[in-house]
Amino acid sequence: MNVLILANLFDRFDLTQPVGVSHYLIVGAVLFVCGALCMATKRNALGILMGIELVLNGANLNFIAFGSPYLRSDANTLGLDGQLMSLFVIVLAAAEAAVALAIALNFYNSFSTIDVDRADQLQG
Amino acid sequence: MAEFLTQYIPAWLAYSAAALVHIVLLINLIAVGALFFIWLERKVAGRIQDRLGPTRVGGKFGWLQTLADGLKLITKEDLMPEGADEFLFKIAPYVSFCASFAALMALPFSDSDMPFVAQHLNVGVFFIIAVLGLEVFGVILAGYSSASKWSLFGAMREAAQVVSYEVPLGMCAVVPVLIAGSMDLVYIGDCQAGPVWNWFIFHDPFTFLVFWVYFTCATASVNRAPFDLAEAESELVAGFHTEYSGLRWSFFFMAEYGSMLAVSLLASILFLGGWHGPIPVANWLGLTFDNRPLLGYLGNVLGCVNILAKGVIGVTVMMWVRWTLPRLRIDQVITTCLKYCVPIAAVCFLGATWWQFMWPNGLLLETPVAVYELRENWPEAPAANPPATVAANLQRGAI
Amino acid sequence: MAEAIYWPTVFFWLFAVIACAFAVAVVLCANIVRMAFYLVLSLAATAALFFLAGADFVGAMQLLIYVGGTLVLLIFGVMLTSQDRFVSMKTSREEMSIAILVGACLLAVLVWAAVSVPDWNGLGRAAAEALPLEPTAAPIGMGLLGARVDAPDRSGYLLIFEIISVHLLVVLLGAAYLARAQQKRSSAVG
Amino acid sequence: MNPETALPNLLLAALLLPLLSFAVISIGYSVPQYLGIRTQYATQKYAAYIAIGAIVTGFVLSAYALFAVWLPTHPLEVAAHHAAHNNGPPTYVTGDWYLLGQFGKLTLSIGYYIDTLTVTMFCMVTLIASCIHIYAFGYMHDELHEYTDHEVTLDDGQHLHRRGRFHRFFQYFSLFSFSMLGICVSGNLAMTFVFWELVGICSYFLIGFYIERQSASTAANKAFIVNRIGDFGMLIGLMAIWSTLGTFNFGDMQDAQGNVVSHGIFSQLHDANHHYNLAPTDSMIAFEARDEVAAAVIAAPDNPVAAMNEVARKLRADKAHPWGHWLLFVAGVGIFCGCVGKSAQFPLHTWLPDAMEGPTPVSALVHSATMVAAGVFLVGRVYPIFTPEALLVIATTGCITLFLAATIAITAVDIKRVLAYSTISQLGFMMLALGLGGWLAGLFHLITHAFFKSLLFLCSGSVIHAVHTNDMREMGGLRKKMPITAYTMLIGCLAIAGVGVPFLAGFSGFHSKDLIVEQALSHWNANAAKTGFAWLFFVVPLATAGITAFYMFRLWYMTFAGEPRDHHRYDHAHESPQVMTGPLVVLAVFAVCAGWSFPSWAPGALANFGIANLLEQARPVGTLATTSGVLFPDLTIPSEHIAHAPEMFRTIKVPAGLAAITAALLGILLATVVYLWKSISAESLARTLRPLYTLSWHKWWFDELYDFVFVRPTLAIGALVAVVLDRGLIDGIIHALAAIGKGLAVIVSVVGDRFIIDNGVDKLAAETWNVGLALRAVQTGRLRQYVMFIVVGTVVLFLIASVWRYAVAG
Repeated sequence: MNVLILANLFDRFDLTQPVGVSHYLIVGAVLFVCGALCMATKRNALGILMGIELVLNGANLNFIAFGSPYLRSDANTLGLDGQLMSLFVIVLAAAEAAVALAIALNFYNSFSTIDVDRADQLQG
Repeated sequence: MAEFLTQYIPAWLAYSAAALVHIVLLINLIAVGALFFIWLERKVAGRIQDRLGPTRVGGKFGWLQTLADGLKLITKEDLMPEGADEFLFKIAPYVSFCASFAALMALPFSDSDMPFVAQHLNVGVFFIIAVLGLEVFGVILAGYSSASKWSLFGAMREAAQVVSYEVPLGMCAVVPVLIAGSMDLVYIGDCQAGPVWNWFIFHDPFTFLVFWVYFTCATASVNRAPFDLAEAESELVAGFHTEYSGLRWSFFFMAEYGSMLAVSLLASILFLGGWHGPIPVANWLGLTFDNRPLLGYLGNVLGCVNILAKGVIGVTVMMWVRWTLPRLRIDQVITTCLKYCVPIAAVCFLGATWWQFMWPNGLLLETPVAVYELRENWPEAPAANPPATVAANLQRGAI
Repeated sequence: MAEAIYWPTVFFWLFAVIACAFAVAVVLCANIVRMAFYLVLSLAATAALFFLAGADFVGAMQLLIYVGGTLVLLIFGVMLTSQDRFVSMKTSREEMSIAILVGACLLAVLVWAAVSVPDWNGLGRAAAEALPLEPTAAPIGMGLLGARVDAPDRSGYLLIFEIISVHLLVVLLGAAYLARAQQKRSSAVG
Repeated sequence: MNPETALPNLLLAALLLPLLSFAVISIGYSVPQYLGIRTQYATQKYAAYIAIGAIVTGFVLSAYALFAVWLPTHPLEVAAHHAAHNNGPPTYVTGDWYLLGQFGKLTLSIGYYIDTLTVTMFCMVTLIASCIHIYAFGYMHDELHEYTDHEVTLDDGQHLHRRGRFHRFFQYFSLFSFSMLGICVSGNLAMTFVFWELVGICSYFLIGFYIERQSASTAANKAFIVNRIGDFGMLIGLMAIWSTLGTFNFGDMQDAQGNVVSHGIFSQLHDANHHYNLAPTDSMIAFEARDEVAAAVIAAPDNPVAAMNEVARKLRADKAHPWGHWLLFVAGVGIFCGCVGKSAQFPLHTWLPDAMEGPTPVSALVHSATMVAAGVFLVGRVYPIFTPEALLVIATTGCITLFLAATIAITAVDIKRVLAYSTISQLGFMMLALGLGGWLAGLFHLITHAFFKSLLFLCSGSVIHAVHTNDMREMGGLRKKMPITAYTMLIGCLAIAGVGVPFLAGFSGFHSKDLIVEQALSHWNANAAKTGFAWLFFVVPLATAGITAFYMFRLWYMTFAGEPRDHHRYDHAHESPQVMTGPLVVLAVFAVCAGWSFPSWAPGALANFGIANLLEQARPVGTLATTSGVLFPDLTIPSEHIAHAPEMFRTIKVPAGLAAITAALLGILLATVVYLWKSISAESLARTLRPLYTLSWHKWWFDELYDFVFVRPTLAIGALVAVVLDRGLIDGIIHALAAIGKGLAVIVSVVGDRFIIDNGVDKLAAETWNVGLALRAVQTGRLRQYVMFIVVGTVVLFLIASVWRYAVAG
């Protein structure tokens, strides 16, 4: 089964055929994982923020892919909903960034650094 | 163009060739434009300061002066400070240049029957504003990577300024979009066909006001005096490009003039009728595609000349302003944006909305009917519900 | 004879590679300003992918908002890490390797999920070329005003739009409040 | 304009305007005051402007409805000369504004029934209410600043100081106007009942306006409770109608094409098949004869419908047993009970004199002109349902009331109480007229009485305003100080006494009282042969007419004529401001000429215009025929037409007219002799007639009687119930239950709670504590680690899902 899927995976690299939802999903997955890793490994608060941006972008890419009429062979696209959802995600990401930056600033004011590892007062 | 070429050569070749032609044309527009504008700036500055400006190189008017400067720049040594972040330092000028070049990609130069545009986008206005905003990236990277505090200060100022000014700029650009009912630049331009009073600047008092706000914000967002805080030589030596020299430096220069041209062209499409002259000469002469393709093409060329002339006038006005007004302080710059431009733009936006709602077909200056025929290919909505009807229904309280 | 190359696919791969490569670069890079630069490139490539998927409005939106957003990130990054010792905060090698391991698992899971639905494999070439290019700006605008042109039986997004507007306002006020200059505390600390 | 649509809309507007005013004043003034926000006195004036504006606009709308909508399409005839002796239904407009509920075939709705009676009532009520509103604006001026109530003494011997509540007065006035108009326009009995109770509650509020006065709050309670007694009877009547006729609607509901959708009460009881005479419906007969019907159905199980029809035919033909009439009698008397309460008829008349505790404008509007007239109006409205026997009850009640009240009024010294008893007496006249078959006479008197009685009350208010007392013994000679009040009141007295030139013209009361007396004589004529008491219905009102003239002129002489008895009060007296005298003059004009009619050659809508002719158009179905009782066959109710038929001119009109004017003049003469010329001393007269005087002075001991018969036994029973039943039985049971519960609780507490539950919970808590301690290690406070947990969690969840899908679930 897994072998089949792998073969499937390599089949996809075909420049003569249009791409599908799964291609987008893979790119989205890469962005998502990169973002998650960013959040998990960066000690800089702003790095974590960037990770969040990447994660949101990966998710957005999925929305767009599911909403696009050009990418899948059945008619179950999300249609406009996909694009509207990703729009809302973008807008809310902007809001989130604003608050997060304010938090980062306060953090810096309190600790004189933005190394998140310094902030572990909440440990059990 | 690509469609035309596909008749004779394979598709991929045709597309590539078309793309290449567009790129070459646009790069030339920027490069030659920059040459011309630098020369023009010197002449304008000279005249304003009651002197002659360049006179010697290239005979009359010193018109080869810039070329000579360019040759000098190419031959200069390519310096890089010791503590610089090499990669970012090198790439920064190209980022700037790319941004101002990419903005021109979506900019149409003539009307919809056969638009002279590299990439006809549905959301052209948006795209151009978004991409022009990218230019500042190069500036910040340059400022940071130079490892010089002058550069860093300049870059920081630039960033603050650009982020602030994008707000009123966007608000101003939305007003013509609102009136035309589309973000397609080609369509917006065509809405203003006809004599001079069909231009959106004369559509209503609010658009007239908003044009000046737009022009102010555009001047600020391309970093021109009196808003050129990023390169304030009296305080910051030369701002973000203190450490640059030679060809890299000249890329910044080209980018700056390129974006000046781009915002001026955008202004002329949004407010000043785009490729339509003040008098519809092309129509009177019969230079339309209805008659003959060739005549139509001629008409388009005429339109192209028209819009370029408007762009040059815009740039000239920016120069005039630069050499007339003193530079503002950073707090004054931000005050101008947040306390004046944003509220005025917001009020004008509301006013224009109200105006459009009260008199959907224009009051004194009738907007062309074409505005309300939604060209976009909706499944069923356009025929049943054109926006004018929607507005009328709203007024009746039917919706 | 093999079929001719389908150019959108080529561009897809181009931008996909750019997006993924710079995303990985963001993870691996330690310098905050470079990270931001890579992030911008990755996001721009993503915007290009949006364009390729027919979502031109969202793509332009992505460019506009993320450029501004990341720009601010950059400024903050530079301002808050101006002291040298914080410019690069290294992560320990062990942590990094564990993270990569876990990330790889997650990636595998996601990719497996992505490729396991046959319908997601894409249209045939002929079908793809037959589809018209549909404009999206006006339908999105109408959708935000509560009228759906693509699916008249479904409801629009007017309420959500309003909620988000108010939400944004509140968030901006809150952010301004959080980040306001606190004279007393900073003087006590510094 | 089409009356079918214009009338309901105009009257609805006139109806809702006072409600709007009430709402605005409530929200604008009372609610803030309730919340503790004090409104400025200067702004309280605007409450009055709002209320006055609403009611005046209502009057304009009503007048427009009458003159511009109704009269152009329904020209008037002279009441005495009907073109055709039509016993059929009058012209009316009916319909529903709003459907409240539907229960099978039964519907409850807010509807309208508009005939000339409705429109006339609207004009009368809004006109008088407008006058009184304006008058009250002046009268209630004291409430526009901090008010010191001299009649309330606090524990510390001080008088009560409180904030003025000018706005509240107008708020209740508006609500009252709305309710009263609602009664007039209502299209069914249910809606009538609702508005009936609304005027009751308004009356309660207004009587108790000076709530701090013990007497005022008691009077308000008394009015409310006494009215409930009457309303109980009314509910019985409503049930009888609702359960047998299946509708409350007065008129026939029509659909858009003009077809009758459902028959109203009147047309069901006065079927065209019975020549519009009163006949019980099948459902009423079936209700009374349910045993017979059931027996017939059981006897013929194979064809019950035919059996029922057979029974119905038999019952209808059964002349010996008046099937259905008893039910009709109960319905009629039941509804009349409500009217007895509202119109203060014997034996429920005791509340009205006490109601004079309210401010004088209230007495004028609520307790003389409109609300108390609502009972008479209702009797007039539902007139077709009264059987001759029920009418006899009404007449008897009215007859007793009018005499009783008049005798009490002779000795009363409180100026407002004299007027209050006079009101009761006049209402008795109306009831008497209605009960004797004089529908027009009764309602005509209702309208004319409204004008002159409101005038009299406002005059008395003006006097009270001037001398700050109600006691006539402290007045006298005020004519010189307040001429406008004096002479307008004189007009009112002449009107109520019924002074006029016989057979020609006179004050308004002359015309209406003449009609009543004529009908009484006509009734005596019709019944003289068979019954022995019919003469009473003629002689008693006649005598009372004389008494009325006597006590009214006694009042006027004591107040305005002669020498001032209390010089201190006299010196401070002054004529009232124009805002108060203006309404007096307006009402005086109406008191003089409300009885007159325009000649037939008058232009346009004014041809034959007069209140009597107007009301004649609304004459209920079936009242133009002389009818006889079924349960009491000797009783004959003569057609009202007989009284003024040309051939009866000598036998009825001449004697009645002469007798009435003679009685009135005699009364006036006696009053003049006793109180103006003082040829006969009032005191010596009282001594001479000691027993009668005492009887009158103590109001026939009705209050004492009720106190002894009803109030004390009720209190005693209450005390008994409280001690034995409540404290002894119920409390005992409850205490016992409580003790048992307490015992059980102790057991449960020891065994269940302490042992089982506490142990379990403690164990759980300890375990939770331990788990928490264990998990504490995971809580590192490191942000990045948490992200890793999330990622790992996702992967694990996915793995679990996969395992479930492929391994476990197959």
